[in-house]
Amino acid sequence: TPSGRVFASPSVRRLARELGVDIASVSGSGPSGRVTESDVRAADSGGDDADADDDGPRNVSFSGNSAVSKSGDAGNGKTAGAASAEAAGRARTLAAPATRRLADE
Amino acid sequence: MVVGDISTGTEVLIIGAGPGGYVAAIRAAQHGLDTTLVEKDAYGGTCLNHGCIPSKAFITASSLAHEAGHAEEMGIHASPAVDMSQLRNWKDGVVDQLTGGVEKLCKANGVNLIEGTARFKDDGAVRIEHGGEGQGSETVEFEHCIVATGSRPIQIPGFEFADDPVWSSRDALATESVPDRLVVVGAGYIGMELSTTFAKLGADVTVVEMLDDVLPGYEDDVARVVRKRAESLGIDFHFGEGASGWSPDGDDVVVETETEDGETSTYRADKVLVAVGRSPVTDTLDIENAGLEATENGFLETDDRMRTSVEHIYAVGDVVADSPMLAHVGSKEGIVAAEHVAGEPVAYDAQAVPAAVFTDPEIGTVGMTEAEAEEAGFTPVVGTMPFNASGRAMTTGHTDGFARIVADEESGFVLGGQIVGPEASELVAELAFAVEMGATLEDVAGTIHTHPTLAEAVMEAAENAQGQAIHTLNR
Amino acid sequence: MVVGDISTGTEVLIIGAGPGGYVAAIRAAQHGLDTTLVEKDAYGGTCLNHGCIPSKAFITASSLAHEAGHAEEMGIHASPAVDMSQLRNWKDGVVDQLTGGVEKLCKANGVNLIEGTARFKDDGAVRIEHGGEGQGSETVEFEHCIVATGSRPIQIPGFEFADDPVWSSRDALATESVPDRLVVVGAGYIGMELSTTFAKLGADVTVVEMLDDVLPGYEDDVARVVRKRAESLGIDFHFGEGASGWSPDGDDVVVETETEDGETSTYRADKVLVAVGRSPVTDTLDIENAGLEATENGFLETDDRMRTSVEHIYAVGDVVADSPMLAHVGSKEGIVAAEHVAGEPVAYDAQAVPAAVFTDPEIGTVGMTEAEAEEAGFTPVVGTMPFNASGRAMTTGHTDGFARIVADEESGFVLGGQIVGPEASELVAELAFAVEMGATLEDVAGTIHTHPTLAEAVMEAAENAQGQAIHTLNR
Ligand SMILES: Cc1cc2nc3c(=O)[nH]c(=O)nc-3n(C[C@H](O)[C@H](O)[C@H](O)COP(=O)(O)OP(=O)(O)OC[C@H]3O[C@@H](n4cnc5c(N)ncnc54)[C@H](O)[C@@H]3O)c2cc1C
Ligand SMILES: Cc1cc2nc3c(=O)[nH]c(=O)nc-3n(C[C@H](O)[C@H](O)[C@H](O)COP(=O)(O)OP(=O)(O)OC[C@H]3O[C@@H](n4cnc5c(N)ncnc54)[C@H](O)[C@@H]3O)c2cc1C
Repeated sequence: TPSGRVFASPSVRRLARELGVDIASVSGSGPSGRVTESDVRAADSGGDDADADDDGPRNVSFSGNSAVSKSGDAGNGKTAGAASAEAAGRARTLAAPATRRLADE
Repeated sequence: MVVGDISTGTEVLIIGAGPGGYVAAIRAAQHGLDTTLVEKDAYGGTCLNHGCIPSKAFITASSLAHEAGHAEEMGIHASPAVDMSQLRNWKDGVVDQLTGGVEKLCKANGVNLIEGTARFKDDGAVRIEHGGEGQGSETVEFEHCIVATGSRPIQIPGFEFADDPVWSSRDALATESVPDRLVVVGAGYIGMELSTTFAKLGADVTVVEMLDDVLPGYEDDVARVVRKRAESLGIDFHFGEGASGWSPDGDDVVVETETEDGETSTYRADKVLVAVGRSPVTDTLDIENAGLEATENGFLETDDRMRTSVEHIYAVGDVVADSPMLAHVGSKEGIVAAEHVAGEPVAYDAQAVPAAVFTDPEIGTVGMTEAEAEEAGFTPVVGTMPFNASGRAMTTGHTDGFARIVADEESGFVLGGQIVGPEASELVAELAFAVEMGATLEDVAGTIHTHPTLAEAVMEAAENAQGQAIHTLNR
Repeated sequence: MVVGDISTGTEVLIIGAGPGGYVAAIRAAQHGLDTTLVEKDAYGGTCLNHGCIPSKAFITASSLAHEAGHAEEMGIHASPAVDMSQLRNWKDGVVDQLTGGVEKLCKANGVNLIEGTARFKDDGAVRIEHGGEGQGSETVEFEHCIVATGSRPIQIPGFEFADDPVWSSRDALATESVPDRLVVVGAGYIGMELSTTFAKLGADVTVVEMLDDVLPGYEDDVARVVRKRAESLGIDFHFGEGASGWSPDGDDVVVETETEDGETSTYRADKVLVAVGRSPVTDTLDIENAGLEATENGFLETDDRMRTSVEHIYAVGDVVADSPMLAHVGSKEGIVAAEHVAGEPVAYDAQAVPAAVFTDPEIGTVGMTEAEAEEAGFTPVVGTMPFNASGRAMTTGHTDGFARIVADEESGFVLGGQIVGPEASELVAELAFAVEMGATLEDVAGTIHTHPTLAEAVMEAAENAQGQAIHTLNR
């Protein structure tokens, strides 16, 4: 997308950092290419780890184009409680309206 | 060595207990870090003591009184009188309760609190002077430090806040009486919130602004709604004029202004409020001792983990360069800094930074405007729902303004939104969540919204962008 | 054949122009379908004419007057008087503007409008009798039909709405004067909204309810907040009593009630409002001519495309079985029906059906409660933020209530939420969107929320569920 913007939810972006996946290089399977949790997990097991916490400072701009994603790197990782993929398969459709419509089509 | 100087150590030292600092402290302690928070003045910082909270308390009361006095159309007849000193007491009570709460929450989470003014000794220690003479000082060594010293109002030449008739926003929020005539210098969000409040409380308000409209930085059609309403409240605007000085005349203040062409005007008032912006507090910290350097304007630059150029020293809140000076941004930055110290995989990667202006009506914005989306390389599609087509807005008697959503045409991704109208500060929450989630127009339009609510306007705006709004004509 | 009976055809015929029917009609026309909408009474149905809209207009005005009269703590001194006939005029003006708008929007989208009462001739045609004597009738043949005939208030034995002192909600919303004493039968949401309104307008209100608390169907702790506040407004509750009859005594109404054990009580009043529920309007349509059959209670069963047992006949809104009788649900069902006729890949698959009660304070709920989540096989985790810890709530003077979020512990998926407090009807929008998006606690907690807003309480509730709230103690 323009400006290299990644469309993914906060939890998916955090998961990517946790797993050391460069989310900008993940191709999303959600509506219009939204990156989902399973996309990130697939990218992780696919081994294309972009373990890239260059520990040096980096200047980022928060203004104007604040909506532009800053490159997602890995942080000095520690496991956080991550959303489980299995739970998505429960009786409820835990998928967004656009996702479900896509499925119906 | 000064008497009483003792030296202690802490894993994380946080300087300043505003919404950046106290949130960082609580979160750091929640992650089990040995955390020390030093504050020289009052818990809660500018926000709780002299900013967000007292201003919103004044706004609530002045709006309630004004509304009740102007509701003949609804059959309500009232002539409310406002006892300003009681209003101030109430406001002070709210502030005290909140600042007391912050202190309690810090303690309950295990944060060590120190009262005093911190200055860097080097990049591993600060010297803290306790308030008041002879209270002594102490040295605290830290492994990580988070600078959260906030900001102060900018003074302009010729206007000293020390002079009695010259008000900073802080003075305005501490007043016990409503001036008959008030000149406000600056039509930014603080100037506009306070102008509206004092106009509703009965003051004759004149606003002087160098630029050519209210709320610079907001789109014309958004600003216009607020300006029109302010004008109907009797506020007198003078654009293209800068305040150059003031002189006393008996009990009056005579404020002089100048246009770019050198034309001067004078305005007579009882008080003059200067609200032209805020500057970061980094000049009283001896930052150079820690190897830090501020930008020309005094800000600290950080990376997306809120680290300064000295890796183990972080900065959050109003002191951070290129970051909006807003309480909730400071709190988020505080959380990022604290969790990064704790080793969590965090980054300040917010896609959506909502902002509100508590004027009449309110403004709530998030993400990109149409122009910004275009500039960023998207092909924006825009949908709008005017509040005069909203059933809920009509039943509240407040129908000025609109909700607008900005999306990428091809993908449908929601990029931002601008709401000006009743409860805009609350309504923007859903849009912010949509932007942050990477949601599409269809996600917003396809979600059931309660009837009758103002929030339906957000859904309708999304439907309008898709060319299928129900309650407005699609273009 | 009656004079003036002509026969025409249409692709989609919609019966009833409430929020189910008119939305279906507009959306069908937007998809290029030849659409006809027949309404016997007034555009906008119950919702715009006798329900959501007029009730909210009354609520706004009565709350404003009441609040302004009880704000001494904020320094506001006022003794508002309400001119009920002017309030009614204002409310009627709002209703007229909205219903006029619906008519215009239908026309602008190309919907054919017919005024009259429709009855099925068979499964392909209706006979429409035009209002009033000698206005004639016509037959309209359809390819698809959408039944959106809504509901009417339930009468209980002994209470005839035709009798002057016996009010339905519709009568209450048409009154030109506030009764000194009002007995309300039924403490459901309509009964509670109207009790609160009339109490604020100065009536002595007594509520009689068969069950043992207000707002049956809502969780105890949610209902309690509303009941407590209603009690502090002077409303007198009698639970466990059913209204068995009334008798006139001079100008007074004497309402008799009975407990399960047969104990009786009487309450003296000027009017008695019966608000015990609503029943679907399917008994005046000759549905059997179309091969349709209603449930025992008069509802029509549908599939998730809103199709009845007769495939090309749809039902939407209050007539639909097992679907909440709410305007926004009707509108969503109308959209699904219309788009399905147009061949779109739609279904009524809403995960999140928000609902609001406009009491003082408001209630906004969506999705599952903790108990429902457990029942559905999740291990729920719950987070709460009380409004008395919210800075914004404190600055508005309204701190009763809380925001609660319910999620699945393992996955973090947001399953629902319950908000009782200021602006709860608006705040629930973000939670509804979260449920609908399949968002997690972390998504909600990780999204920046504007300070100071009530919406921050939603974020704090999510943080609380994660065990890391900033402004409340985590359990
Ligand atoms: C009138 C007004 C209205 C506002 N309204 C809003 C609003 O509605 N929404 C919003 O988001 N923002 C609003 N703001 C802005 C908001 O107040 C700031 O963005 C916010 O307070 C910044 O938080 P902070 O933690 O960075 O700094 P501050 O809140 O400024 O706190 C910094 C703290 O550090 C302490 N300190 C400084 N130096 C030292 C030292 N050397 N040693 C120890 N302690 C020190 C100070 O005493 C202070 O308590 C408003 C501001 C004003 C003035
Ligand atoms: C006091 C009150 C307050 C309420 N507040 C709310 C609220 O805040 N939020 C909410 O969501 N809901 C609220 N409701 C419920 C809401 O009004 C209904 O859920 C909604 O109106 C149902 O919409 P509908 O289109 O199914 O039917 P209706 O709105 O009832 O419309 C049906 C229409 O069909 C017409 N009609 C019937 N039979 C025929 C026929 N044979 N031929 C032609 N026309 C016919 C009727 O005249 C009517 O106009 C409230 C209801 C009441 C009474």
